[in-house]
Amino acid sequence: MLRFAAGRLLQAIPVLLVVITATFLLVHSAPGGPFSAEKAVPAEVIKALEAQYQLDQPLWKQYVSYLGDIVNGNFGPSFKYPGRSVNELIAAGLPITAELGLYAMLIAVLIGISAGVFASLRPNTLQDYVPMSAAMLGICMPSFLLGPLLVLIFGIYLEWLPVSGWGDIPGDKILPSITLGAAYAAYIARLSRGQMLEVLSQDYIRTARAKGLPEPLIVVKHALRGGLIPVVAFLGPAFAGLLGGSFVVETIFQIPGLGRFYVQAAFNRDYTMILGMTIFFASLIILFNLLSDMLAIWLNPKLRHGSGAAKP
Amino acid sequence: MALLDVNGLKVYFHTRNGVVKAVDDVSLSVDAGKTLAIVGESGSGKSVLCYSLLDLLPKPPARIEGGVALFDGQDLLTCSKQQMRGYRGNDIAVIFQDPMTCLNPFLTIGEQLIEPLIYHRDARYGRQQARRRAIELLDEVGIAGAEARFDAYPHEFSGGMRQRVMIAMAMINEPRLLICDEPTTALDVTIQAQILRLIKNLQHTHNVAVIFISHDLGVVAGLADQILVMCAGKAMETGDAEQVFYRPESGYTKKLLAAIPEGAKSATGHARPEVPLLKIEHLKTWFGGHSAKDTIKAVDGVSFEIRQGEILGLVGESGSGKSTLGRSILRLAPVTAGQVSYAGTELTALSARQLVPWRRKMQMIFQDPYASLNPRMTVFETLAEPLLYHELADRRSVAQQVEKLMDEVGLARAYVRKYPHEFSGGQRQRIAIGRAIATKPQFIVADEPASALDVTIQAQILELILDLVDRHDLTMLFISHDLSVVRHISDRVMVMYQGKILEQNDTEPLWAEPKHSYTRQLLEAIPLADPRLERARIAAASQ
Amino acid sequence: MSTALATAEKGSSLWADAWIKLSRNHLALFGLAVVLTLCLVSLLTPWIAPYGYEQQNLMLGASPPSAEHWLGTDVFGRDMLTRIMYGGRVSLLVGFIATAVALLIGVLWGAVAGFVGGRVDTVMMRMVDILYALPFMIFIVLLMVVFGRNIFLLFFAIGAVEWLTMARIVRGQVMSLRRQEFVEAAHSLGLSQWAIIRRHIIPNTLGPVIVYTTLTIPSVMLLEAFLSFLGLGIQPPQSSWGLLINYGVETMEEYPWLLIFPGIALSLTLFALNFLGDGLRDALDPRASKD
Amino acid sequence: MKQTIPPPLRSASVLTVCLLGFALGACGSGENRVTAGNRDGVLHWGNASEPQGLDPHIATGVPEHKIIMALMEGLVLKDTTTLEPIPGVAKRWEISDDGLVYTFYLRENARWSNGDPHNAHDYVWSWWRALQPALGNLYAYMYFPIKNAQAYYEGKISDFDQVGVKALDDFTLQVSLNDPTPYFLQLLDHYSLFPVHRPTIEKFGAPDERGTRWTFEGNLVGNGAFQLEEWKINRYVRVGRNPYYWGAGDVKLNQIYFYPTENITTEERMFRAGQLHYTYEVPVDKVAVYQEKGSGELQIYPYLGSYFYRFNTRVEHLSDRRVRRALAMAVDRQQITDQVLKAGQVPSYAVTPPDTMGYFPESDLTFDPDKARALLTEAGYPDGAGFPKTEILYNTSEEHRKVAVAIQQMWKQYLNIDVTLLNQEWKVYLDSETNMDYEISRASWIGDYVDPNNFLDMWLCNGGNNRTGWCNPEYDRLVLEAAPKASSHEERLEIFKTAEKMLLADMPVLPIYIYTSKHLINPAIRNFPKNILNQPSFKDIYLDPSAARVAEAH
Repeated sequence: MLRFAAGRLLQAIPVLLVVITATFLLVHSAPGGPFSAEKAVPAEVIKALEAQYQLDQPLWKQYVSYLGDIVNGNFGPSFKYPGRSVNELIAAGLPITAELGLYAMLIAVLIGISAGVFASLRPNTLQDYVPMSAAMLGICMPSFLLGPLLVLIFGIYLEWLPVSGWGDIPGDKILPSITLGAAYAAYIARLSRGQMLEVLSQDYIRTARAKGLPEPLIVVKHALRGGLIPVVAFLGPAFAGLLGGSFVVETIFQIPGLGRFYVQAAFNRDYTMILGMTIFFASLIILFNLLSDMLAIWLNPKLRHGSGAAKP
Repeated sequence: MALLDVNGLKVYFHTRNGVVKAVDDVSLSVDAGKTLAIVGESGSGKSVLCYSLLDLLPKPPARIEGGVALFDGQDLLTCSKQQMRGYRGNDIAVIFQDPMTCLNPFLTIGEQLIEPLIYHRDARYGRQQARRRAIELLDEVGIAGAEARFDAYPHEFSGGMRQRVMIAMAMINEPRLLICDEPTTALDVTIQAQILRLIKNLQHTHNVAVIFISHDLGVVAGLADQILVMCAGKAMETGDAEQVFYRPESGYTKKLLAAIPEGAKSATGHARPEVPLLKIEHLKTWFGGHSAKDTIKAVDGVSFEIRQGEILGLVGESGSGKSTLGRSILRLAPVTAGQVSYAGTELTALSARQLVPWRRKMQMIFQDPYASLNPRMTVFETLAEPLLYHELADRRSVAQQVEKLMDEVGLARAYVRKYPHEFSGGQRQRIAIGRAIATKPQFIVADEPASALDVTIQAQILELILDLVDRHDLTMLFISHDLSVVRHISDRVMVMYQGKILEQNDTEPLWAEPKHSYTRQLLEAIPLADPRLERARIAAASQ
Repeated sequence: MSTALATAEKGSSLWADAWIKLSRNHLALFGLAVVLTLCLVSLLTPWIAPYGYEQQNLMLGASPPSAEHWLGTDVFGRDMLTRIMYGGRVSLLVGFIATAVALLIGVLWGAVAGFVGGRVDTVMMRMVDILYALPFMIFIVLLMVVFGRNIFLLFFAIGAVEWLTMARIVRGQVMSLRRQEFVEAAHSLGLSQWAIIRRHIIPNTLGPVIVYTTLTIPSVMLLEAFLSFLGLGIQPPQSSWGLLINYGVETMEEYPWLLIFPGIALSLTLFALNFLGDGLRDALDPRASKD
Repeated sequence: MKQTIPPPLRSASVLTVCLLGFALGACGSGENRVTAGNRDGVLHWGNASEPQGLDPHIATGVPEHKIIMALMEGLVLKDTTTLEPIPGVAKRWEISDDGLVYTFYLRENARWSNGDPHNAHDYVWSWWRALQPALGNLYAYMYFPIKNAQAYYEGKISDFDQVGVKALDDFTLQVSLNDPTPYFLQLLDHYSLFPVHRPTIEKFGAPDERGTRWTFEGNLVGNGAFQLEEWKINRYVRVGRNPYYWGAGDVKLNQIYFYPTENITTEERMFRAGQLHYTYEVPVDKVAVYQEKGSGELQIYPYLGSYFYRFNTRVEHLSDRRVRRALAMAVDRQQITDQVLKAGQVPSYAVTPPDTMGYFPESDLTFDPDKARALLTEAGYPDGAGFPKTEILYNTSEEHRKVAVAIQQMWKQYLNIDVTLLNQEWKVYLDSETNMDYEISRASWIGDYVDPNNFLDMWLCNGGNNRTGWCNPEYDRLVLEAAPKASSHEERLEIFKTAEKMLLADMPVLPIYIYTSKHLINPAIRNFPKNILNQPSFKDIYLDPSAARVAEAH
């Protein structure tokens, strides 16, 4: 297992390097610089600014010095927010996005698995169709629609929950978490239903029944573990999706998270910020894919203990 | 009064295509301490019958249409779910066929073992007590180091050991009725003998009634007091063991008995020159592993010859490397070292592209006719593919050739547009054989081609293979774990164990005078389809 | 195939079979009918639309459904029914073509990676990782500038994003398929790798691929809205369902019909596709019982 | 692994229950932010976006402007209604008769927010800093009326003593100008001319170093009515009373929260849910709703900003002024403002908004489709025939899209020409416009100070903001030379009128409408100024809880 993790982390290095290089080239070739503005900027000001951020150097020199900085864990200064370093901005947004992502993931996992399991117990009945149709809608309901809908219902009309913010007003974390988690809950529901159907038809479930175990115990103890494996494997990519999707939710709910920084940076051509965030997100995605793979392995005793050498 | 008395049981499956009468008016009874064997081929309804007693069938589509099943005076078919749960794993326990799939791979065997105790005896057993009891029982079914292995997962056990765990699990609540659903079918012959012995012993010590389901008359010969023969949901014959074996009344029973492969290969008549077609030298196929520890030496330095026109039998138990050897010869498995020469050509030295013309000459028949056919290709597509690919036929003549192939393997031409799943196992194996001979090969590796089939079908397939070998002058490596089958079909036999060949000889001499003790052991473990002989054999073996 | 085959009894192909099975599945038929109707309406829109899609009536402004405008009008007084009909043309076109692109790349990529395995697999999947990690927005902006804007670029951009997940799914399937005996049998027949992938591997991944495809089409339609919003893609006064929904969300309290009707159109398509997809999956799987 | 429930499941569920419990637990406390704020004198202000920085010599955006106005103060303030100069740090001032020398007398009781004394030398140093090229001050041109300031900034002279600013003593500052500049006093209320606290700046870096940490939470020292208390990135900036402020006794608010409300739809919902006192913007489609409601929350008033389209006069068919004028005449502005924008915007037929320091532009431009068609025919496109492919470029925004869609349709209807629309992301759009890579482009100009000069000097031949390719030396002469030398205000305005007429005759720009500022304002806010610069005076604002209650009852 350790070797597996180490190997994957080693593979991550070239991946990250390509990501850095590609992003570097992308942002520098994107039209519009970080300092362009509606009111014409005098040439001397542009020159002064470019000198300050070393943008007047040849591209390869910038690239090399940037790589050097990254190795030292320094993502450089933000162009858009003078005086703030990219590290500082990431540090400001990360806890919030992480918390949002965590809640969303928990909601997705809890609701998704319960709905999926529930539906799988009586396939092709109402108990199956209702949650699965809801899941279909959930998958395709864009958060830019779901978010405002929830806000209008629970925030404006019922006045149960705040319409925006994060940690400012009690209860303001609920709607964003649901909005972000909904699509994943739906996906997980479909996934776990399918897998549960498969697992419930396995011989060992019949064995459990033949032992006279109560049905709920069979579902929870015997079936769920196997049913969870694809869900766990999905969590890694889902997390990547969550990070990508968090920006919409953060914008709707006025949440000071990383997603908003990222999009602002892209719009502002804040080169260092874009690069820093990309590297950071890419590392996170790689890490979470690894974690979810390791979790899937750990859940499967065969892979956990086994030498791994399968029968030919 | 019998412990279990089933009368006029009818179980139908209601599908949209109509009603399938899986069990149609079957009656039986078992007494405490006695064994009832239910024998029948796949689809005969023998498993459905037993599952219906414990309400283990999926409903729908299954429905019980009639009959009573009195267990200790209580009708199992009409009792409440709660009552049924009380019987399951408590008064009535089941041992299933495949220990690989019937144990939950995600839970330790200990956890699975103690479940019946904890969830039945109304918490009379605490976890610790249950654990002690389970370890005791593991000991009893012959698992060494039971204490330590309690916390192991199923995959850490071999097939035979898992089946022992299953047995322990079934016995843990001291049931009064034990249903064994083909408990040894998935096991090697030597292990099968041990498991059968174990069940018999347990039955005696605990005075349990046993229903033993099997497709193999040989297996039940030494075990059964009573035998029920089933076919297509109906009871064909019921009686005590000796009567069924020695004085069968039903024609079906007679057919079953006749289909048991026995005796040596009938002489084909023409003598053959001993020309080697294939020469295998120091062949090694090792798998996996960055370190020596992880390496599996599936085939470990094997040398032999296959002579033109012969059927060379290769026997061995699961994991002996016999399948890998077959695949290595065809270069379907990566060869680590050694040479395979085919009619003087060094196959191991050829590139994949260079190999293509040789592929045509060497084909393979696989064990599992369900997995070896592409489910999305019709019979026609499956058979036409090799013909077209090797340009043995063009688009115009291919249909004709496919039909010829179908004639040859005994399939009705009308089936040409059907998909594999629409066929029975035997028919599928015919398709697979048809595909193998489509390229007009000289050499075929047949990897357990008949093992997954019912005994009567098996006989037909073996007949077909012998016929084709004869007709097309084929050379064949015939791999099987079943010694009777190998004896029935092979000219020469090799015995393989742990990647090495222990012994090779012409068939009859090997049977008569096995040189290696392992070979002897194998031969002795073969169950005989004769109650008296079998009982005597078991008695001898247990001493 | 050949005429000789026709003589063989019960001459039916996978597709003919599938059609027979599909025609017995009422939900799938319903889905098919809806999809076909939508396609037909889209084709005929220029002739049957009640108004011109750019025809404004600023004095009327946004008005709820009425006898003249069955689905109401938007803030420019443009007929919503017409706009939805025209929007459907764009959305369906984008949905189908972009999904087809994603399908083609994703299935091939995943199949090759999963089948060949080893180092090739590692490299190919790491490339997928890289694409996953690249900043999509910047990528889009750059595309927009480098290539100018046209609808085919839109297909490309969407396809370029959506194929990644498809590739992963297919790879997973293929990894388990390639150990199956029928693949080994194909090897032993001497078939080339490519022939095995094409004939034996890909057809057997159809099930999950079809299901994922039916989920991809609607999400592609929404992605199109996002891209059009950023300026890559279609430009006003043209519209698409995604864009209509996007605008509808902004005014969902004031003019709910601007959200509801495009929403219904999209959901209807989504469910129809889903039913059709499930039906197709079953129909194309000979193993699924013929009941 | 002997447990009944697999451990990952169990720990996950325990965690979930805890977390959800925590998140849900404190839900539904009765009082909202605005009600609490009304009681405690805390103002919640929608401020559009996260401030890039609060250095007055670097900042450029309106959101930064608002916060800086609370934290700092110039020599002169503006009356919030009339925009007339009123005393700020300077308690009074004298202007020489030729209008070239200003002498400011500073308050002796002015203090920095850390208690340091605040005097005339601070101005000299601050202005010196603001003119350092390395600092990258985009508003350096605001100093150019001052004698030699431009020369110093452009490096033509290196001795700052030659620049026209002198501290005669601690509390007297003298400023000399190049030309009489009637709007000079106004400039002093612009944050680019605000003083900064030298010790703080030097503590965190060189005076001309960009992006030091001197403006951050805990560091910033200002001279305004409020001081910086907290700055949570992308969440809020909080300011509180500055006890050292010279007028501290008159400041009524205790605290102000500035929220970066990027999404105006969200902002409106926040307002409705009682989370904001004031919104930076109002979504177009909400205007009618609030107007109908008649609660007085919606406030619309004119804004010193002009919305127009640029023509790229280097594109062949647009180089013909007849074509440009035909296009301009075929735009029904009234319909755009009444039916599309609906928020009191004023149709405009000239670039400069009317009543800019008493200036009313004269324009012969009208909505006249017949004449437009005639002009187009004259230019060689009868009934739009053969009119080349033309595209309107706009940056991605709902409002711009709406206007473009309406104009596209008008040109189709009145001139029978097809134009296409193209929206681009902001920076791409800027790039296209600056590089003249467009045909017709959406644009706007918001006045920095109230004077026609601010709207007219952008069309100079080499003006950085021209971007149309239009050039008229006579126009340059009028704006650059004639106007500053004008002997009276009236004469100056006449010169501007002549210049603007020249501009409109050639029509390199297509005026569309004059902006309004629209906000949702909680009824509790008192002393809220309505001026064309949309400039609040935070020290005068106060909150009246009773007014909010009345409104609620209403």
